[in-house]
Amino acid sequence: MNIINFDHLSANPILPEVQEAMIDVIRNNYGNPSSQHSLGDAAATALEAARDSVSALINCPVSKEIVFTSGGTESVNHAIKGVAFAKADKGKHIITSNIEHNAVIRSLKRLKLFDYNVTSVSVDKYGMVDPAEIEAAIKDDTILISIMHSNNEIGTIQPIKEIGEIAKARKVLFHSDAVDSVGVVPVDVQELGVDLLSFASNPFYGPAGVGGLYIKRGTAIWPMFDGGVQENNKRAGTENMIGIVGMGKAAEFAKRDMEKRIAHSKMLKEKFLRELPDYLDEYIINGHPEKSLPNHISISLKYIEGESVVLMLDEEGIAVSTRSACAAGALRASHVLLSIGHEFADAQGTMVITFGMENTEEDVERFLAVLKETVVSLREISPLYKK
Amino acid sequence: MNIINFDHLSANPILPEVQEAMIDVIRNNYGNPSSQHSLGDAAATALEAARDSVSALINCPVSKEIVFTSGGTESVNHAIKGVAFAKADKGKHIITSNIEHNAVIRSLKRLKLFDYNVTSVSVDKYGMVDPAEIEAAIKDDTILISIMHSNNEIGTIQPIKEIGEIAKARKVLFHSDAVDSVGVVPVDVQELGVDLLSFASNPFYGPAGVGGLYIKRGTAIWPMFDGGVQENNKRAGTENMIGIVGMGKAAEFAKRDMEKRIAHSKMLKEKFLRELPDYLDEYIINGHPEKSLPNHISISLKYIEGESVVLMLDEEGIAVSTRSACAAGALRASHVLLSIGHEFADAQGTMVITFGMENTEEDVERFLAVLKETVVSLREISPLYKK
Amino acid sequence: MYSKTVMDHFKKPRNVGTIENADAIGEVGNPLCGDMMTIYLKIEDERITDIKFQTFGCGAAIAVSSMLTEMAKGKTIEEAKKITNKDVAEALEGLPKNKLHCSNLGADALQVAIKDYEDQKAGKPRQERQQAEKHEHAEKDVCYCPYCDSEVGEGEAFCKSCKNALVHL
Amino acid sequence: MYSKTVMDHFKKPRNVGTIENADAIGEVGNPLCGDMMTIYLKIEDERITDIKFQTFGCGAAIAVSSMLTEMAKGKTIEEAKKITNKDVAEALEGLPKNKLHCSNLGADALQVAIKDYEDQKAGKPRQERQQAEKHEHAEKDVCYCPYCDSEVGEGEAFCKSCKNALVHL
Ligand SMILES: Cc1ncc(COP(=O)(O)O)c(C=O)c1O
Ligand SMILES: Cc1ncc(COP(=O)(O)O)c(C=O)c1O
Ligand code: FES
Ligand code: FES
Repeated sequence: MNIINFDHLSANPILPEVQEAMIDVIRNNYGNPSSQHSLGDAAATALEAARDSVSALINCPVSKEIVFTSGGTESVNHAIKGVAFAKADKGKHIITSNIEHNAVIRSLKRLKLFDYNVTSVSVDKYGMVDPAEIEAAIKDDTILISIMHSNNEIGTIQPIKEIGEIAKARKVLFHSDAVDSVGVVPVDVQELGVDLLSFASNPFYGPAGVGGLYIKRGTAIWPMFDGGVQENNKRAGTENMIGIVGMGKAAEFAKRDMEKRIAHSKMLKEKFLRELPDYLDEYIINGHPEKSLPNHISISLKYIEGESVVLMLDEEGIAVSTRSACAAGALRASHVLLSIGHEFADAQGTMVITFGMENTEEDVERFLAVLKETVVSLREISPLYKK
Repeated sequence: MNIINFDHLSANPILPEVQEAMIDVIRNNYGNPSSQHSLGDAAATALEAARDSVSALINCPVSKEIVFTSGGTESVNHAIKGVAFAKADKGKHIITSNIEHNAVIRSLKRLKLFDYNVTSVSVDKYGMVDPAEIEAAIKDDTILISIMHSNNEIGTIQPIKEIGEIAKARKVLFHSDAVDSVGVVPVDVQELGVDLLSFASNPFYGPAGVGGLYIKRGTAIWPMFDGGVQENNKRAGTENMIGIVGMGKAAEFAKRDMEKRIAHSKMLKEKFLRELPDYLDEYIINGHPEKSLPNHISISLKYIEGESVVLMLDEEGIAVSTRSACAAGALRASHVLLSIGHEFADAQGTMVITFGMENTEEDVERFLAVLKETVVSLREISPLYKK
Repeated sequence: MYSKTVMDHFKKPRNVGTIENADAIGEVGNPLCGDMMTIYLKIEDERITDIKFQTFGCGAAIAVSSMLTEMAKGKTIEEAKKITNKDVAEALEGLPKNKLHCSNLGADALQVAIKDYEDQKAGKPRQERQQAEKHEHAEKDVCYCPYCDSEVGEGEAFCKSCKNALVHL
Repeated sequence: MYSKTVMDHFKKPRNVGTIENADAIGEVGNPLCGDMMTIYLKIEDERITDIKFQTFGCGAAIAVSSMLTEMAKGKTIEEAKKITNKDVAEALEGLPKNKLHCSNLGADALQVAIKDYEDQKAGKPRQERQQAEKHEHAEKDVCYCPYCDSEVGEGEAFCKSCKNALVHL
């Protein structure tokens, strides 16, 4: 079936040029970058070229500061647990927000078993963290602040630079989970003042299951995997060269085409939001009206439940997400939506739309029409909906 | 340059059929298995099919017992640290051997920081562990035994089944690092009696940077990554579908062709060892003469150093390894070779040859001739060699 | 993810709606758990002559409701009482493990409706319809068994479904 | 991994061998560290007229030895004394960071040989040639700085090369 994909957050096609680069590795370059012979040399060269491209994307001063990982989750776990264990003698207090991704939340929960304590700051109705609240939460034994760059469920972009300044002034390490931002909007690690930044390749049309962690030179951190001396001794294990080369290539294009991509997404997003009232009533648009990902819309559709919306749209050949794909299969109301003040029922009926380069204005029109039908028929079934 | 590859341990070409399966995912199937729409369904189906194929390869009773990882190192770290933390209340003593891979050694070293204590049993001159020594090392607070299936440097295959029986009788969990065995020689988790088994895809002509961990149903273990609910809640993070599909396909062929592959490697290995005395003197063949990987030869060349051998052979278009590729860049004499009783100097001059399906008898002949020249010219330079 | 039968009932749910002057009503769940269901019965001669439902919930919950109403329709009260969650799940050709609780919802609503009918017959006061209110469990963290994906309570040492030992975070 | 110049000197090492009745001999390293090097000098009128080497070591060590002998040949003793490890590494167009210690080996061997020559001139007893014996460091675990790959001692709090703070295992 020909599917119109409005779920680029979780299922991004790989750019054709990136595909070709990956296929070349599959077919011709099976070398191991650690080997001392020429097969290895070629791989080592490709590995460092990919590192340079990814570095350039986030304006990393030295490319060695990038560690390749198996995705956003590994990066986040590595950053948080790695710093926590390395700095344990300095303190065991960590600051985060109420709307982080489960990779952050559950890593911190894990650390509680090792007697770490966590302060989680609240957000306003747009899902925005207040830097002053973070500053107020800093204690003598605070070793790490972890605040996401943009939220995967509601798209809100946080004041990372302001928090970075506070972290620097108060000499606390600062990690940002930028999985949904890197390659999508400009992210500059130097400007933001982060010590650690997690990201993944699929949000910018690279392969899934590949990511990176920026670790500022000099940051005390333990590796996640112990073993060989790969990745400058920061991540043991034979490299996923196919994925890494793909990520490097995707990073080049993301840097080159970012403005164009943002303009295209914005145009579709604005069209959708402008025309939506003609099709639907009783919905809430989530997230900050301006400080938000340009390719991202989150809508809570009152009286109906999200998974059933996704399934019904899918029957019509349209792919959207309930919230984050990573949480599908977990049956709770979203902690993010509850944090911005939603009722339990509204938090269940949320749909996340993420636009991509191949989406057209016609796609959006078809989507609006189908969405209307879907919502009407599901509301008909719903005991909560009173006409 | 057309390279004759005798370093299949670290640089295995990907099987053509596996390449095609991976390329199909790259081009056509960018779905995320967690998504609720059809793009996701297709991915979820492919994911479970790969799990079934890998399950079949190691005779896993339930395919859900396989967790996909980013390679051997992650599997080993997950198994060892995951069990250690989950069983901490039962005890903090772990038993291993002196010749494990760095992924095991360093994971255990890391655990020492959390007050775990480790007993490391010695090996005989063939690198063989004595199960009785393991049994003797078991204490009341022993929670885990970790012994590799085959050794990456000398090829020796350990008496895993005997150790498995001891572990079972004494109610201690048993992990085996089978990275160099799975897909190369028959490995049957039920017959071996292991609770956990680590493996990777590249040793059997699958992609590098993809692996698996067998976790017997009911084994207490923490996940390595906290976050989403992927992999039956045992490993969070968006999946590397390209790699996993490749691993699944490679597993099918490994199962089907295993006998043929073993016969081919054995033939080349025997030819090499039979003819070697006509070309060289003053060398030691390492590892057990029978209980050893069929595709693996380790030779210590007296008076010369390993890296220079690798580089010189490379100039002649032949790829071999010094010891394990993972240890290249680490400048120590091999702990494995020292453990089997080698002098420091001999431990430096070791070359590992690993055969693959595309190697021919002519390749072996050319190799022997080039090796002779190489050794002669390096010995000429060496201050240790006295004619 | 879902069987063909589940998708069929989800896409074309049978017996959607309400019954005016229903002889009995059963309502279970609440939006806090992610699902809520109301069953309306028309009963003649101890036989269910008409049945309707309304459901707020996932695809599985909607399919379960639809299948349940099909199964109950035309049955006597005594027969209907015997419909179990397992029967519904089986009729749907299985549900994913993490959706099994949705099938509980279905049979439960029917039993609540039947109880409502019997209470009325016995002249007992009708139970108040359950209100959608905050309830403890949904706010606390729910754990999932790492072996079988069933939900498990915060402090439980073993998973009730698969009997595996659990390590809680 | 290696520059063209390194590979050239590795593949075709200059001045390999020994000198019978050498005027001076310098030997450093031992196989425990992974490398060992001997330099032989023929000296006339305070000038190095011939130089030969033997090396047990990696590609870098062999290239360093070869380059060093080329650089020293024909120089006066005073000029040769000024050859540093850095000079050799630069002449080789750089060495990978984790191989920098191999270049120490080269210049060190030359300086030991020159000292041998001067000791003889001064009538001092010749120093015994270093023996290849077990030495502490190689048996203990060596750590590598995670930031710059230099070797660092077991207890050091900062890497000497890049000044980064270290967390030891
Ligand atoms: C904000 C955020 N952080 C972390 C992750 C986890 O990344 P991955 O799925 O690549 O492991 C995601 C996944 O979508 C995310 O959206
Ligand atoms: C025995 C053994 N264990 C573990 C590993 C680590 O596996 P990977 O490099 O796939 O991370 C290797 C790597 O070669 C190995 O040979
Ligand atoms: S209604 Fe609960 S997940 Fe189905
Ligand atoms: S001789 Fe030491 S690694 Fe070069």
